[in-house]
Amino acid sequence: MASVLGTTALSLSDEQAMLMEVARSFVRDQVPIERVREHLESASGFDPAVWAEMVAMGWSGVALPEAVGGAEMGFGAVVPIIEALGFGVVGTPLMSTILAGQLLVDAGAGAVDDRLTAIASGSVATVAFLDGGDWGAPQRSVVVQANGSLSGCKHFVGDALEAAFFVVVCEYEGEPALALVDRSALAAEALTPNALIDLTKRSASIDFSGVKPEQLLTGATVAEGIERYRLYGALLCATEAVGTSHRCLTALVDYMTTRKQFGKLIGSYQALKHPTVDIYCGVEDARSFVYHAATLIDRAADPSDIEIACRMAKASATELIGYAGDRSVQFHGGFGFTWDCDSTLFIRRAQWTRQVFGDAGHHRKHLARLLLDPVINSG
Amino acid sequence: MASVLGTTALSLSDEQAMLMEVARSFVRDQVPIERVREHLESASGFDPAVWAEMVAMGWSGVALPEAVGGAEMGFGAVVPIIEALGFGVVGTPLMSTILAGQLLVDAGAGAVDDRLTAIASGSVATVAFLDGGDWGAPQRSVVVQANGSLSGCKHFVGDALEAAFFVVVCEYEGEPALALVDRSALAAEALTPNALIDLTKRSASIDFSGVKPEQLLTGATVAEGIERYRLYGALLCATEAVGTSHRCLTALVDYMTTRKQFGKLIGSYQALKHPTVDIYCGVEDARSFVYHAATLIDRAADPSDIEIACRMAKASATELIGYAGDRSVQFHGGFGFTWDCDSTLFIRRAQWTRQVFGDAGHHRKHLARLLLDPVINSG
Amino acid sequence: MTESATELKRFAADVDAWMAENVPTQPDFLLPLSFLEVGTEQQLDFLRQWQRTVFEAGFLAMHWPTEYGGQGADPAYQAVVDQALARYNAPILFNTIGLNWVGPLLLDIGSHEQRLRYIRPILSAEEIWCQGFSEPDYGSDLGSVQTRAVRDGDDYVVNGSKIWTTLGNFADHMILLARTTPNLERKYDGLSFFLAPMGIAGVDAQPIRKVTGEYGFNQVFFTDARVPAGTMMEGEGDGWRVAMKTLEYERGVSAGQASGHWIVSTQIDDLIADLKGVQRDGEPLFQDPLVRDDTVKLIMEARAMALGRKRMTVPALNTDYPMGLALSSKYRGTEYARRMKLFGAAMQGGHSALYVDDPGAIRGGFWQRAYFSNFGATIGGGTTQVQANIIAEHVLGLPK
Amino acid sequence: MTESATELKRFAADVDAWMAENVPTQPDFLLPLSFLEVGTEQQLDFLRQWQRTVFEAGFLAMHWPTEYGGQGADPAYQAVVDQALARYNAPILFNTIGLNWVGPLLLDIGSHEQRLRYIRPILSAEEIWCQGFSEPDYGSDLGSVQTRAVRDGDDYVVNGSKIWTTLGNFADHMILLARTTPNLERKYDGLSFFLAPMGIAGVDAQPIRKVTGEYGFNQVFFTDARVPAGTMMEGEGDGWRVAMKTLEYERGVSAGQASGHWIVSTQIDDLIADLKGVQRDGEPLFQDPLVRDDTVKLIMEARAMALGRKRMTVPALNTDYPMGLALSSKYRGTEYARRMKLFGAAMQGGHSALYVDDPGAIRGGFWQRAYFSNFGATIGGGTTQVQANIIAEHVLGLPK
Repeated sequence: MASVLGTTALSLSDEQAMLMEVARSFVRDQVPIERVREHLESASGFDPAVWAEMVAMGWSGVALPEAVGGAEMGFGAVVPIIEALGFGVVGTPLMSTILAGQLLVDAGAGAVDDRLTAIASGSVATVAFLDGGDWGAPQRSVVVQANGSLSGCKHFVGDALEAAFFVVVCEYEGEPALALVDRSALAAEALTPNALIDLTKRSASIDFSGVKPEQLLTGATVAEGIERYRLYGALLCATEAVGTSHRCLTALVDYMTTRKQFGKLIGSYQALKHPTVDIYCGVEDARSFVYHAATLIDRAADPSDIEIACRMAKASATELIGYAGDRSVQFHGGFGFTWDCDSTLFIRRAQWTRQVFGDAGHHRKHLARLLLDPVINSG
Repeated sequence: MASVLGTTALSLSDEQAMLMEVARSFVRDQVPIERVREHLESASGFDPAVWAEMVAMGWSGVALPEAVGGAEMGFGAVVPIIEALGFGVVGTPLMSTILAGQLLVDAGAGAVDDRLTAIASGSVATVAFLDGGDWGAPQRSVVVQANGSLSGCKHFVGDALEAAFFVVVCEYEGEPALALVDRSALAAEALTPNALIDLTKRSASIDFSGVKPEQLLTGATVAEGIERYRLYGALLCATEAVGTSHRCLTALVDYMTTRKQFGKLIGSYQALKHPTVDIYCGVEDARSFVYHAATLIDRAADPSDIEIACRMAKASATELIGYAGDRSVQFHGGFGFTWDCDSTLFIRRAQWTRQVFGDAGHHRKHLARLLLDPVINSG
Repeated sequence: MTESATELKRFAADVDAWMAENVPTQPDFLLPLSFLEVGTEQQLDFLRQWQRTVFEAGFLAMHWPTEYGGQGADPAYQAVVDQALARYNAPILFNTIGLNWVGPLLLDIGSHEQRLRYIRPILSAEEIWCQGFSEPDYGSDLGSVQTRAVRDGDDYVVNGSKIWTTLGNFADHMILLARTTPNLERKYDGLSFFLAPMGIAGVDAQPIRKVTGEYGFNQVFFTDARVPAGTMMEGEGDGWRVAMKTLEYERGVSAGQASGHWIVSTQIDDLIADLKGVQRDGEPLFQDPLVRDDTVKLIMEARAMALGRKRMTVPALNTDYPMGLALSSKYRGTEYARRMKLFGAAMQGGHSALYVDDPGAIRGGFWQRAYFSNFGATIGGGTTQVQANIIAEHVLGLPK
Repeated sequence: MTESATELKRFAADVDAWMAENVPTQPDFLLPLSFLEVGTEQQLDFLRQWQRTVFEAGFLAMHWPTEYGGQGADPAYQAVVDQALARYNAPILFNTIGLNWVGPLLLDIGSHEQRLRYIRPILSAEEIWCQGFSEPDYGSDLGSVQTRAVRDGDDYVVNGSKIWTTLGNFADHMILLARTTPNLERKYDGLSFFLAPMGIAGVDAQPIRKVTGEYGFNQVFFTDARVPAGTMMEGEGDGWRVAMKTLEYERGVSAGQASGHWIVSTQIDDLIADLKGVQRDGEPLFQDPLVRDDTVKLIMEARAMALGRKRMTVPALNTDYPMGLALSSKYRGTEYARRMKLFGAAMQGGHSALYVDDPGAIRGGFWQRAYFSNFGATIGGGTTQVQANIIAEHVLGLPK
């Protein structure tokens, strides 16, 4: 009987290591947190120049096939980039775009190359996924009607205002399908932007009723692609959260080694010191899970191993950033409670990260199914 | 709609206050922990002289009707006594005997006065309840057969070796029943003593097969009595655990205010200090729940209020003593790891307390039913 | 039922009727969740009007002497009012520094003249009060106050800066802790306590934006501000003692507050009501066994604290740690509130990502905002970590 | 597959076959869960025989030089053996102080003569070693060692007492940290390190009973015991440095241990297998959603630690906190084990109340005993709380 502890595959290719180096330098040199703050209350939430540079470095196409202008480095190559952006708390449509591209690759089987080419050259894309607030629901309430047009709304569509086109998860003749909708097909009033808690993120509700998709993807690859989208999305959000939590840790350590109270550096009080150690351990754990998943994905490993790894990554990173953000506000004391303290960014990111692609409890429920049921049913 | 926070009834009668004073003095003066330790590895686990004194003070009959020689002070009067014994980590058959007596009062309706009289004058009694290890199961596997004799075993029967008679929870014609079995009706080999983790406690498995009960109680009061037995048992174990946890706290504080490491009293380290504060808060909480339940029981309050209070008491005290016992060993350092440190008694008591009458998760599951279902089903 | 109980019951009915009639509906702007977050003139005007209404109805400071504006009744009457205010979800009574700390302090150790001068305007909200204890470099460490007050004729000339000054930009007076004698061996002996006016030259309040996105705190700068010597409470060097007395009111160790309704009451009941409709993994949220377990834990914690308050009134159950329940109440209550509000914010699925400006947010983003806002309580007035030290040292006798 | 990989695979097969043949069945007495709990002669004889068997089969210290009794192979070979020992649930290799700390220390800084004299008897278990660092009044605080060693001719005369001395009552030698120069300004400079014989006059080991009810620790009293000066490692005053080196082996920061099989391996898999049959509230334990959630948390934690060990071998993923994963491994591992074992002990319903002597106990009370026993690991060798300080200070750079 196999151990529930499973595989410990974990490696980093030279290409990934290089991307990590480049992405870290880019964030450090080009997107200091002050630059991020300038866009917190703008419509897009990011600096177009920063996005342009990221596209120029090929990041939107890093996992796409060479045939469409991508670098074909595997999905695992996305991870060090997203981690670095997380460290910078940088808000851009990269994650939405990469996930939309990957979903098209997984489900589209060559029929969508023009769209992928557009993504590789910097077109913003996004998946319209959620029917409501429940990440655990099937998300099939938007239906392709007999006349070929859609009916229904999607919610919390990431980067919707910036997107050039939408991959809409819907139902066609009782089966899951993907409808491709160009931004130009939507009336302005079809989009209702959200006011999100994470000021670096943007999303909107979209009413697709009456919209005729320009293309419809159906078949077995679509259902599989959507399941993978849930996992890849979880992984990237986990990855981003690892980066942000790590940033949060460094900010906390900086403060604790400079701020004094009652005549001592606050970092010398065990009431602050030991929880900070637990944040550190959490960063290491979640980071291991993320690179573990990245390793398995590119090895085309057993799908259930990939699923386990992605879910562990999200469950772990979600708990981590929730704890780190919360403690960061608390341990910064009065300053932590102010807008000017970067803890504000961390704790707000934590609230966004928790729910997106399902929270820790949701993933552990699935992990119990994957890990325990085979063992306890084995007599 | 009523608040889920419910009633906050909590009072202490002058009689209860007096009993508390007496019981505390008795434990302090007559049963120091060294005296408890002398009996840890004996067959009975307690000093018969101590038991005799407790009987002489009327404790076995404190809640029994005056008609059978009891003090008729209400079940809430038992609480300060058991709490004091818990503080002393004193092992005697008092809890088993009181619970058996109360079950007979609740279910027996006057037909068992001779047994109650015996209890009031110091006869040890106990309830044979568990069919196996599952406190959440119905416990109906011992059956009264057509010939009037019993079939089946009971497990973890408290103080079985000392008991003069047994109240056996069983089934008669498909309904719950109580069989009264005198010790003399059991062959010596019918009892198999347990080796318990709590060295102040004793129990045994008993094979009742072929034994003819001398009396059989049936009817609606039996089913109700058994449900109340589960709750009263939970309450008394919680009460005892409050006492033991309080003792554990005082022992920990004593050590932390005398032991030095790295040149400082260990009680000055926040890593030890703050968890100790949480133990303190836990003692206060669990104690409030226990006296809350004791208050409601004697007011003949709404049965669901009593059930909620008893379950909260057990859930709270179980978590408390588990944490307190564990931290007590750890915070005593090397000495905590030795047999001679009283932490040994606390952590072993914690393991026993956790499971008996159901652990915290078991009770919270029932509390969710009691507290949440009415609200969420109210439209 | 005794006569007084009958009377109290009749009073409760009157209060109920009054509330039904007079509690204003929610305006079209956010109201503060507590007195710590009054950030706009609009909020201030609304709350000032509301407090005056309650005062004029005779429902504020029920147990304070009538000669100073109270009603001379038993404290039980104020409790009835406060419970009704919470039940009717009434706006807070926001002049809290005045109502709950300055008022009790003046009634305790103030002169008859001081009481006459200050108390009624506190109750009517004509004069707003703020507190000047914390300083930028010494949050919880009041013994190290650096703001200097130097005697010059009939005034003290004050220089320095105070921070986390709730209502500081709106206040008419500040209870100010300043150093009148520097470099003493016992640094506590060099402090004095003033009922300082804010409308004088050299006092400048700068609003601070909070993690919630709102305002409410200030940094107050003193630059050669001339505070009249007559505003000093007790004598020079008595400041520490007076400040500690004030903190007892803040920590709720002493009673005497004009009203307990300084924060929007948030109960686990509200959480259940607000989140009943949420779907989780295709089922109602409160069918999820883990959510149920966590909710029960929160309910138990709330009931334990309520029972603890009740138990404080039963002397025989408080012999082991006589001040323990009182001294641990801030520690318990504020941390419980943080976890409960976080739970409310976290269990909304996708809606957890929304904030107060989103029309689709559950209860207007109340739980998210309340969670953030609650850090004011776990940080201000002695952080949770400092509170734990206080309990360890003063209740359990553990070493410093 | 490379040639060496093929060879290693063949070796693994050989080891497997040997284990199947040679791992003894459980005797009718309790075997220790770790080297910390060898309490009886019966256990000692059994374990001594077993270690000798493994050594003679050539499966111990695979990577140590052949001239001292090792096999001169790559460390990967020992890892293969250790994994097989765990897989076959083999009795532990109990002479751990010798195998894992003294051996590597001698190979590192010992003389050729010392290596020849001590290493082979360590491997064959002819000579048992114990460690004399901790003292009754100074558990984790080695700098404060009080045991005195005074030079007198060719000996040092030792007086004082050591505590928590695992195997102390059976040992032939002790690595002893003693104070040769008192009252130095830097107290660390007054310590020296001996390979002290135990069989000399004036050494008395008193067994200490543990929370588990078993033995294994001792307090060792020195009364004018004459330890030969030639057993000193390095020079007088070098003791602190040598002891710190030894602790690096203990903390697993440096490799070089003769075998990692010093503790009965306890995995969450064992927990699931042992508790599969338990009923909870009328259903199988692992159908309970809360139990499932807790179990998944434990599985994740175990996998995270395993991944962390793997990640130590990927330099590009260790640039931020280069020593972090290694320095936190004791902190993580021992606390995880405590919680996991407690969970195993707690989730048995009524059977949780049974202890090792009860024939009805699940797996002979393994989980209850393992939980208690595990405190040796969270207390010994620097408590969890001290470990957290080490990580905070040495990995994160937080102040002392």
